[in-house]
Amino acid sequence: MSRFSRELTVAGALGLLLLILAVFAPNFYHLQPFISRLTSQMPALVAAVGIALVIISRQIDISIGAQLSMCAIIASVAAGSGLPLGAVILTSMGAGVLMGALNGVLVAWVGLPSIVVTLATMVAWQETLRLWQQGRMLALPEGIQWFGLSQAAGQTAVISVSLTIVIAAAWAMKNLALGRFIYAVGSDAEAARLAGIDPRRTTFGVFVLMGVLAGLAAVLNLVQSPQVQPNCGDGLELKAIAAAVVGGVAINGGRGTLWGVLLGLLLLANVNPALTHFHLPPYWEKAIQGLVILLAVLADGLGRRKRPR
Amino acid sequence: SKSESKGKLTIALLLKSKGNQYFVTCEKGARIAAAQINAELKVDGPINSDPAKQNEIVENWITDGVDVIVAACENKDSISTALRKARAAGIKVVTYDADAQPDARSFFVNQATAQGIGEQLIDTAATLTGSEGEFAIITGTLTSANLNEWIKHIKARHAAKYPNMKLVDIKPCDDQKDKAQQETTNLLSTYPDLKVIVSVTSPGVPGAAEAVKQAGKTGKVKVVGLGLPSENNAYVKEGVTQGVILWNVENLGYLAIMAGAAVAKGDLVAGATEFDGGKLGTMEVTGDQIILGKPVVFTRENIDQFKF
Amino acid sequence: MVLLLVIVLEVILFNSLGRRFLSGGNISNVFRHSVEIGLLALAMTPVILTGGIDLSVGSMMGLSAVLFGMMVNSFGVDPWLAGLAAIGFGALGGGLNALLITRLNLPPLIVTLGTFSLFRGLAEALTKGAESYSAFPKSFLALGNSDVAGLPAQIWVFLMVAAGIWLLVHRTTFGRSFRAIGYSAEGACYAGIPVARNTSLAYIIAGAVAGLAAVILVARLGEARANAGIGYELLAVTAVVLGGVSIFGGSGTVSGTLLGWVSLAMLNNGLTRISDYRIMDQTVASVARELSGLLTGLLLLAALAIGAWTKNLATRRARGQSHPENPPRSSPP
Amino acid sequence: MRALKGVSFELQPGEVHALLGENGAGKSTLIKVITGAHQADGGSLFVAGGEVVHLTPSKARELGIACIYQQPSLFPDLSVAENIGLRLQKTGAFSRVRWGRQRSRAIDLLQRIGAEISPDAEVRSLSMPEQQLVEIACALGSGARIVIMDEPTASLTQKEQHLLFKIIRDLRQGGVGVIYISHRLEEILALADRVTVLRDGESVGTNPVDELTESQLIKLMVGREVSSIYPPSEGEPGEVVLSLEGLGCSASGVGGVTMDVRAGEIVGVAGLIGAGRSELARILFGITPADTGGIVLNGERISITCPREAIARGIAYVPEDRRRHGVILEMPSAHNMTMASHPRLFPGNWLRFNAESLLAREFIRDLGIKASGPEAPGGSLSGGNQQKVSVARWLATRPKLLILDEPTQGVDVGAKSEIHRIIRRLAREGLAVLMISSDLGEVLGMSDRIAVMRGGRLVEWIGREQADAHSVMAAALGTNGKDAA
Ligand SMILES: Nc1ncnc2c1ncn2[C@@H]1O[C@H](COP(=O)(O)OP(=O)(O)OP(=O)(O)O)[C@@H](O)[C@H]1O
Ligand SMILES: Nc1ncnc2c1ncn2[C@@H]1O[C@H](COP(=O)(O)OP(=O)(O)OP(=O)(O)O)[C@@H](O)[C@H]1O
Ligand SMILES: [Mg+2]
Ligand SMILES: [Mg+2]
Repeated sequence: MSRFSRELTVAGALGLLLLILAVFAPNFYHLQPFISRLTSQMPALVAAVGIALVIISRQIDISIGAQLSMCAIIASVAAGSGLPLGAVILTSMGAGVLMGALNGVLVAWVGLPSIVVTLATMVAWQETLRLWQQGRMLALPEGIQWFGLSQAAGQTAVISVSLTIVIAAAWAMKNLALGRFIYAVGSDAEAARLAGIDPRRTTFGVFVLMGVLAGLAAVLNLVQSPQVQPNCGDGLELKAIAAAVVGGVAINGGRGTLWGVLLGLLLLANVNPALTHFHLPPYWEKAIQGLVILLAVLADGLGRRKRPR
Repeated sequence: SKSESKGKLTIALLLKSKGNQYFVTCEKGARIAAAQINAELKVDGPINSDPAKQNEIVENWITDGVDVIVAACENKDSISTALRKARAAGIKVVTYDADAQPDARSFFVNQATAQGIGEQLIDTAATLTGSEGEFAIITGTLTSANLNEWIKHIKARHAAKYPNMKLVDIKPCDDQKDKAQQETTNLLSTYPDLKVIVSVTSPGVPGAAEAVKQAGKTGKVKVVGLGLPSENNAYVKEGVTQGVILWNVENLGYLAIMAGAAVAKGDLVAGATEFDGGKLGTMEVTGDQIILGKPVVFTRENIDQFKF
Repeated sequence: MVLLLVIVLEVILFNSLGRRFLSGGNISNVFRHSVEIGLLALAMTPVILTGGIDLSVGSMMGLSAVLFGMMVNSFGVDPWLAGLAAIGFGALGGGLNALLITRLNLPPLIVTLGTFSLFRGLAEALTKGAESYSAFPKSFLALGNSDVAGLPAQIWVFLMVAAGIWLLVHRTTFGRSFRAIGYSAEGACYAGIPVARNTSLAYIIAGAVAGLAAVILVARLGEARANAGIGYELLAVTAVVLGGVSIFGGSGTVSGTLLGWVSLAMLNNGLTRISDYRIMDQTVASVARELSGLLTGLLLLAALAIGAWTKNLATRRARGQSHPENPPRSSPP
Repeated sequence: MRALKGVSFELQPGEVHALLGENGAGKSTLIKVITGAHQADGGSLFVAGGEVVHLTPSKARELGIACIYQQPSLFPDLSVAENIGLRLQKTGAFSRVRWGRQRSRAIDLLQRIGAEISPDAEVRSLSMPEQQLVEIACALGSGARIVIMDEPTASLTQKEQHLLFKIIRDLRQGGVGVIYISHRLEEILALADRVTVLRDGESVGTNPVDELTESQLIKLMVGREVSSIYPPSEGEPGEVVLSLEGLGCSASGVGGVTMDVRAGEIVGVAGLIGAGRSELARILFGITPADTGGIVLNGERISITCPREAIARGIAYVPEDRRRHGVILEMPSAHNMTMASHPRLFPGNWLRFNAESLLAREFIRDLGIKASGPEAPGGSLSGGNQQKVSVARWLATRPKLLILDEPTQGVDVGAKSEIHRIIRRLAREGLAVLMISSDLGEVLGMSDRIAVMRGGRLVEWIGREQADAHSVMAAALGTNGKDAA
């Protein structure tokens, strides 16, 4: 179906990449590194789900990397003070809710442009962290890594939690009225208002949800090693936004699926390992990532041009 | 000079980056020294990777009229431009940790030469692997000047002394531990015969160690690198990381200030062969360099003694 | 105007708290060190007026710097000639953005996010990440480090660019059309304004000025490296938005951008001025620089909130309906 | 900024109540107040005897009010079925979307109104009339007690119109109250039970339709005899300025348009909405590319690819959508007025503020624009004055051919005749005018000749002497025996 052309294109590109890897670099598929690689992408995936919702509702949030760092550090301080795992997770998500709500209030109720609001909050959180932690790597207490399980079980848990979130969010976006509200608001806020949907509440809710997911992503990142660095979320925003857009989420809102986001993230996340496996020099990495983003939107732009308006 | 008229020496300590544990420790040593000689200490450094920031800070100090600038240089050539200006303005300049161009400072407090660091790293790696097999390097960012300098010396020593070792890849981790972990995972699966991973950046060491541990290759793939003992303690004890190499960072900061003060007071002038390094005793001066001493290799046995 | 007040407050505050804030040397430093960001902010102003954004300018600086260094060091090109070429490369990069944005109707945010990565990546690839270029003649380095008629040499270049952009935005039909496009691209098209051409012009200028900023940065640092200008795009956007230019396009002035830039530059410098003060035996030194980012964020939000507060009413009234964050989505045919 | 001053109005169950009034009389605003889209600032609203305060769109829906807005307000990115679903849902945020049921309901509704639209089609791919049909489907499906239709037949063909009328009669049978807005008097006479006339935001009276004739309706609406407000035509037309030879664009369904327009002549273009008149103007102005036929301007065969080129050739186009295309609401009136004449007024691209302000002041004086000054933003003016600014913009280009698209849309009575006088004066001064209008009286009163379009073709020419409401409407509808639709 033409509606899902982008998802199919990305799936095709991902399939091709995986196929080439299978032929020329079968090592890529060794179970343990494969699982580890997948696990390490899960926090970005969860964040990308959140950012996809934000973009579908016709906003943007570039503070998510800083939010993740902040949540991770707050959570590890909480863990360091002896809180049990469950409470640590809740702390992280709670911090995310507060930061998301701040963005949400400023965007939805005060009416400031989201790109500027989140730019400001991004800087604010980053600087707060630097001031607070001075770049110290924080050691986590026992029982946090892999949720206190074995490595295999922990990895399974991280992957299944993340995939559950993708599936649940995809399901909700498709099948719950709330999901359709987000599409409706992103598609035309005034029409949404006339149809009895409150665009401001929806926008606010999306930012809060983004915060929750950032908090969760922080936990999923936290459990993968025994220490946490205060800059652990740096660059996440670009990665997640690129994944969403490459996966077919329209930057003007109203369009896109979380399946596309999943595929987009896997595609972009595998470019780098693939370069390693193809023995390409690392200094081409950024240029190729940029090209992949441009090619993806280029394909979209050309396709749009052919269609009658 | 100015210092006499004011009575109290003002020393400015330039860090490569603020909010970085390594330099936080340096600063600690520097404060001890400043308190000891009753000098006023200003500390500043960039908080992001903007290569122009260090120059800006130095030029601010020039207008402030400090007596001495003690600088760790991120970009050798750029910072030299600013340091030369400082010298022209009558400010004494001493570098530490990473040097500037020789004409931009009077002395360099060297924790170990770039060559020494590079060679120490590959020598340790070679010892661990019997001088053969594949190795890979984790670096900070591709554009970081002094990391590249160290890598250059690793490569030179490798070519000269270890023909049976093979450098398979160099990966940047953007000074993020998590990224180092991911890159190491990729390296491990791309090069199944990899024998050792060398990290020239401190977040890279625990990152690489965690990846090796998760891959179940503890002991089979060795990890060595420049790093802080506190961040690597657990891995060293578990036997994942074999060699963490670092000088005594606190002493480096301490000595840098002592050298700066000595230059300002005229106790340390060109041609000197030794000077009073305070609690470190009399330090030897070789040409225009003051060597802190050999780097420490932190091992399971001694790592608990170092608290930074 | 709010920003003038902010600047006055900054001067008073920093001059009383810090040392020698108002000394000639320091004021000249404030400007010398922020010229590059000021240039990018100037160049970003027309782009934002058209309702777009250019995130690639910082990366373009990196690429231009590398190309410039390469030309001078590896091919022995005269630095002034190479400087012109670097500006040309910048314009070319801006042209690529413009092409994708106007011909294919792609959103500027995503296009320039892609080129943000692409340009920086090319700069790294060209230098293999590691190489840098530092053999520049003294006469060229003087552009970055000497004073001319009592002001830093590069300030004169900056003033010329500022005058040029000011003329462009406020005194030519191009500036008029940037606003029209920013308010309503479709409406501008119906009025016979060459929307694609003029939008392209804004991006090409942005690229060219980024190239110029790279040359000036190299002249100041004496070194060209792939990491030149990292993160400058956000600082430039911040200055522009702080200066009251609407991120949705249409309204804003070059003088606003300049004020936004000055207040940011002073904040940045002033906070380090007070760094040698002690509060209750605790040195503030390690705190000051971190505070600058935090305060920048707060300043931005406060300025915007005040702006939105006073302006929202007016625009709501003018538009009569719909939310300000929901501009008409259709683009010109 | 008062669109409505005092409107008293009541709707009985089982009644079709027509709202009538000139463009800009406040009908749409009234219904937006009734549906909660706008907040009323005075008066009260009773539904089924109970007073309603703080009406919001969702509250209105709960009260059983459904509406077809004049401008379709659909979600362009979503499918037809989903658009209908979202408009009909009365559910909380966490309830399930039943895609199957939603889709079959959409199919059912679309069938009832005879629309051949796939429920899975994306709304952005639909044409204007198709979107109108989707709006109608939304309103019908809601099971509302009050259904409001704001010009629902604006872009419909006869077939759908008849089905719609049948549905409206069914609704009336079922006790639903229908508010029906249309500029087509014959529809109102055929369909409505009572009619309320709005004039400049006030209701001037409610009458049973049986007691009224068409001319009485017009008189009620306008407040005077229609014919008296049009300035007379005078003098002989001059040279042919524009001639079209089989011009068309297949993508937009306009084809084979052949016509001549002479200097000093006003050619009226009549037709139903959707007949392709605006599209023809857009082709002439270079917004839509032509793919067949040719344009000859002042004896020279030309092709026009963009508005800039059209302007350079001396063509001016006052677009129909004033708020989107005619005026940039945020910009000062003076800037709006000079916007299309940059190359002429500002040689070398340098702005000349004195020249600009002089020109703006001249137009403000000549056209009687009520504005606080040349700096007043376009959006701060009343609709009629905005329209004058839009006209001024194009007169400033000193055109040879002026295309007016609904020139008096949303313009109050006084301003309307003022614009008419200006148009006539310009024609007298030798301008060729192509005037597209849906206002029959305007077409009849102003035109020297009338071209009638239907389905994208020019179907008939009517001279000034033969022109009357009947002949033009008949040609527009295609019901005079020649071409039974
Ligand atoms: N958002 C708005 N802001 C300011 N004025 C408005 C707005 N919308 C409409 N108006 C003005 O209010 C008056 C009434 O407009 P309205 O749309 O209700 O007229 P109408 O009777 O529906 O006309 P039409 O027959 O053209 O649909 C007009 O003069 C119009 O210019
Ligand atoms: N957005 C659109 N997408 C597809 N087709 C369209 C669109 N807008 C108009 N059309 C088609 O073009 C034809 C001509 O429309 P146009 O607006 O030119 O009619 P018109 O006679 O000028 O009506 P009006 O009085 O509303 O201006 C319509 O029949 C319609 O089918
Ligand atoms: Mg209306
Ligand atoms: Mg029309």
